[in-house]
Amino acid sequence: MSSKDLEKRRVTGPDGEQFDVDPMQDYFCQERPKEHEPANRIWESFLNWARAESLWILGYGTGCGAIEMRPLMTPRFDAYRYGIQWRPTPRQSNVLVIGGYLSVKTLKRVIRSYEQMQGPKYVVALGSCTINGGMYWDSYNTINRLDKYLPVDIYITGCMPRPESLLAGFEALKKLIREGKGEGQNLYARNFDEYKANQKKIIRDWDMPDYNW
Amino acid sequence: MGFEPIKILYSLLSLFIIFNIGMLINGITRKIGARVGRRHGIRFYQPYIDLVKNYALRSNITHGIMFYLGPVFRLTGGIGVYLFVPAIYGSEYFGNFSFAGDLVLITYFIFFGTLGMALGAGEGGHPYSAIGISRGLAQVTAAEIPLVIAFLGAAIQYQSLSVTEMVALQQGGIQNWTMVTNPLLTAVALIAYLGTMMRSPFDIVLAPQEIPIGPPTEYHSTFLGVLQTNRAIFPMAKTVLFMNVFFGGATNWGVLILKVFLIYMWSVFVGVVFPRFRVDHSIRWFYKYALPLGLVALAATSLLIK
Amino acid sequence: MADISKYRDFFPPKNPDGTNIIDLESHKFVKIWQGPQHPGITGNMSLELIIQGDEVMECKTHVGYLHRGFEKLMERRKFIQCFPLVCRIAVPEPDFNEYCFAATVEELAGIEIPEAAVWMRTLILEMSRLTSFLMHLGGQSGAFGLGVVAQWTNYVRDLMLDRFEEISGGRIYRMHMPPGGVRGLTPDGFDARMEETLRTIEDVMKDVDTTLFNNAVFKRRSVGLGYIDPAWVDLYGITGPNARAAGVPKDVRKDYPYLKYPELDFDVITAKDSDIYTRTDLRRREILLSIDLIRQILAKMPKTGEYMAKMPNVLHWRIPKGETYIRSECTRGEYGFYTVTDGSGYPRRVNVRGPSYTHAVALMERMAIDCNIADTAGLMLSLHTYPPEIER
Amino acid sequence: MKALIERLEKKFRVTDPVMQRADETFFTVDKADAVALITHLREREGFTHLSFLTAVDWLEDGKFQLTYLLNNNAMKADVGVRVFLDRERPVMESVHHLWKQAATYQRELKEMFGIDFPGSPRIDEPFILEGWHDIPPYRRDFDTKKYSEETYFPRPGRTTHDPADYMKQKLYPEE
Repeated sequence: MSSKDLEKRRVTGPDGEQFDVDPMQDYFCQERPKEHEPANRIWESFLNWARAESLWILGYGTGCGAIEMRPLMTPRFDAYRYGIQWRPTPRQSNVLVIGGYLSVKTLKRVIRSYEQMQGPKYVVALGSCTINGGMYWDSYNTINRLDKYLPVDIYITGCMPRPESLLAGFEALKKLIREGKGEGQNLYARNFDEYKANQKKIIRDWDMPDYNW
Repeated sequence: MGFEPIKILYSLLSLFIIFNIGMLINGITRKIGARVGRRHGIRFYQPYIDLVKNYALRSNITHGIMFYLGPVFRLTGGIGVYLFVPAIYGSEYFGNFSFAGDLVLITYFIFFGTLGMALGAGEGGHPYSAIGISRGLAQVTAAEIPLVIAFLGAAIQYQSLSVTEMVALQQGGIQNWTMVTNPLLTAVALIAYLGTMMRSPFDIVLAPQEIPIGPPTEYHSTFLGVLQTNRAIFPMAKTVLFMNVFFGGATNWGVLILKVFLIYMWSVFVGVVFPRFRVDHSIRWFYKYALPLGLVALAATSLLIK
Repeated sequence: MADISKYRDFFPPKNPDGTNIIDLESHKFVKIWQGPQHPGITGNMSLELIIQGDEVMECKTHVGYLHRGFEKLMERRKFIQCFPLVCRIAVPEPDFNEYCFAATVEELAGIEIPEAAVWMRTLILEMSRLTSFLMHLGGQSGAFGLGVVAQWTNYVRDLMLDRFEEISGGRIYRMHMPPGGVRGLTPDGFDARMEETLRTIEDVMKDVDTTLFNNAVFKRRSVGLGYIDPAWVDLYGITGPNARAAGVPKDVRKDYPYLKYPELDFDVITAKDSDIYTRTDLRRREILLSIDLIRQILAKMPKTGEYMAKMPNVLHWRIPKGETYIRSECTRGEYGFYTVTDGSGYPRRVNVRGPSYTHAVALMERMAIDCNIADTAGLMLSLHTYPPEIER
Repeated sequence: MKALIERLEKKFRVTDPVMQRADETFFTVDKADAVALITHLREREGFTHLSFLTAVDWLEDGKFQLTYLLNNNAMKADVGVRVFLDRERPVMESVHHLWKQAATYQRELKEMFGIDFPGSPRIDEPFILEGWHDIPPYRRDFDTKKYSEETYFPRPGRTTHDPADYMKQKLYPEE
């Protein structure tokens, strides 16, 4: 989508009638994210158990790390055993796996995907490039620190991390969720302005609403 | 036709039992699929966790009234089919609301959910949903014709529109089952069964690669939970119906589970080794093979009863 | 392929050059984006499709989601420091990058690498090709909904990755071919384990043959779809299996023999009527050829010996001014590095010629037109493109 | 190969040919003759395959070098055609009518080097970058390290070194 598509325009309908279209108002909702309070303790810990045991990963291979996601899901490592499954649409997934370096162009899509996911949602960042830029620390097109733009729950180091370490990383994520510490979504809502400012600093052609769920 | 109010409670109990059977069979099915691919696969109780997880999500967004009602319609279709099929033949308690003309009502309910989903997915506003649901309607319609032909044939054979009566006429051993007395009709029914089960090769509606992932693209959290509940009930209800009409019904829960499992496996085993048809392919396939075969079976049935 | 446009009425109207005239405001078309977050796309790229009904009227490829600026980064790294960087250009088969980079640098610097290293490089390249094809075959069948083949081929691919790990210690990025030679030869008992792996792959390929290539549904979907005209081969810069399936025998291994390929016994695999089925089948034959080549290499290669040439101090290593282009046959076609040096310790410019560049952009934009939207994923995969090498 | 160069030299302003390998020759041609020469190579000499088209920035000389690598599959030979452009006003004739994929290469060059190819399809659309506002990044005077440090947040605690200096310190401290 280019920014041209989002400008206000006058359209002639099939029946010849003319009407105005403002895509920013019609197609998107411009509300800020809300913080969601956890339910009472015992009930919440049961729900957290269910959330931990059923991690639905968004099938978005953002970088090199995506290459190890296939062995992870196939016979040798088979993450399905641990309740880790794969969903094709952001609406239905809870875990966003960032597979390594993010170019600015991808970061924009990643933010949109992340905001469309329904909470509680978690971000798992693979590889050194998400931590400090890794191999591409001096590249003009890849970000250096993911946690400036999105709330990261777990980092998995390596270039690239092996499927074994991915499994270990997911186990660590499960532990966090069971302890009720997987509150990245609330963190995002709380520090929304700061995250947005960072995102807008590097995404120059910002042609979407601030929060597009 | 006598009716006891206590039957309502028993029907709900029976619905609960079939829901659990459906959940477990879903889990086991995916495990079988994984084993064909040499994996361990999910835990067999994983569908339950997924269901709890989906109901436990904290935020959900809506795109309007019909978006809410889509999954509800879908679930109504599933429950509707089940409630009017006699689950256990001869059981005072688990005969559900089977009545004299129930086959007609059930045929309507099978299609009902898809139509409801069309409204909901359309309201979702995602182009993928719209594309998916138009494919879904086209394909279900194509599969519906042999399905109805198969039911019509059974109705002609048993001179009845009541599923309970059909089961009654099939009692007394395997030689009385429609499967044996009218194999051609059963073949048509099984082909149509494949078409309505949303499994390969007829699963393009929900295909993740071709279009992710069809009608439920925008559905999440509670909405998805309702759809998942329906995914457990609806196929089971259909399978129970097929079991009653073509495979002699069941007189207790054990037999029911066994028969349902075996009939269900037919679609599973076809599913794991076939790629999926494009929707125009599958419609052609149904019209080219299933429909003529259905007409032949219908003619054979009418000769049979003379 | 049947010409669909014959049977359709004359909507949308066409420009004189045959392209469709599309007016989005007329409400007769839908514009959808397939990707970057889409399971039917190879990696991280996107197709902007304008569809009418179920047919694609216009397709634009969007790349750049994986751009890291390698060619810029290499300009500020010394030659030896570029070596760990280059393998990351194309993730599923990093070794072709390493080979091409090392070969250009060695040619410009005038370094001869030892015999054993040449054999070792041939072995690694061939193993890499096999690994990549296995993954591709799984993806291709997955795009048509047969996920089980993807499971099997990924399993044997993992076995191949184990063999890589034995050689180099690396699973995905092997980094085994620095300029000047290789980092080591095969370990003890490697041949036997490799042979066992190859046998497993052959067994799996028999299963794949039954389930995929003799499958009526797969044939129905793929035969006649995505036809490549032999006349397009030069016009669109098509190389590799895509060109060979159209009957054009282009194979760098035979045409411009490099490494030890002249000493190996093989024929260029070609086919006729390059549709998706033919291309997939050709890749199956390539897998079998690769297995055969690995056996030949293991039989002929020396197991001991010098494997690293005498190198200058890499810190002060300057390469005289010059330019060269070296190509190799990767799984997707002609893969080449064009390296320019200016006499300093850094490369002046390194340009990567990836086959996906032409296949995924110009060719895909042409082929997607009039194709059913359900087939775009299969079509995209059948061209075997890897986005990271398009944008580097 | 030699015969080919001699034939070309008669017709076009071809200078400093370099025989890199027996099957690979690079030579420079005057900018005005370039497209005519490339068309000639494609139509008459059988160099029908465009392997790639790229540019090299010679910042010191104020020049951009375009390299067209053409391949003749019957003869099994490559020629690299070098064309030098003025770095201040880099404009070149387009070859998209000869090869479909040339338009893509030219789009990339426009974006990454700022070399214009008037008439090439979709030449002004961004290809790889999105919302880029600095000078084209593949030019030599663009400092990627500086840009990265200013734009993306370097992680405190990570000391970043210039790779070359660091290697010298660690591996060859005495030199």
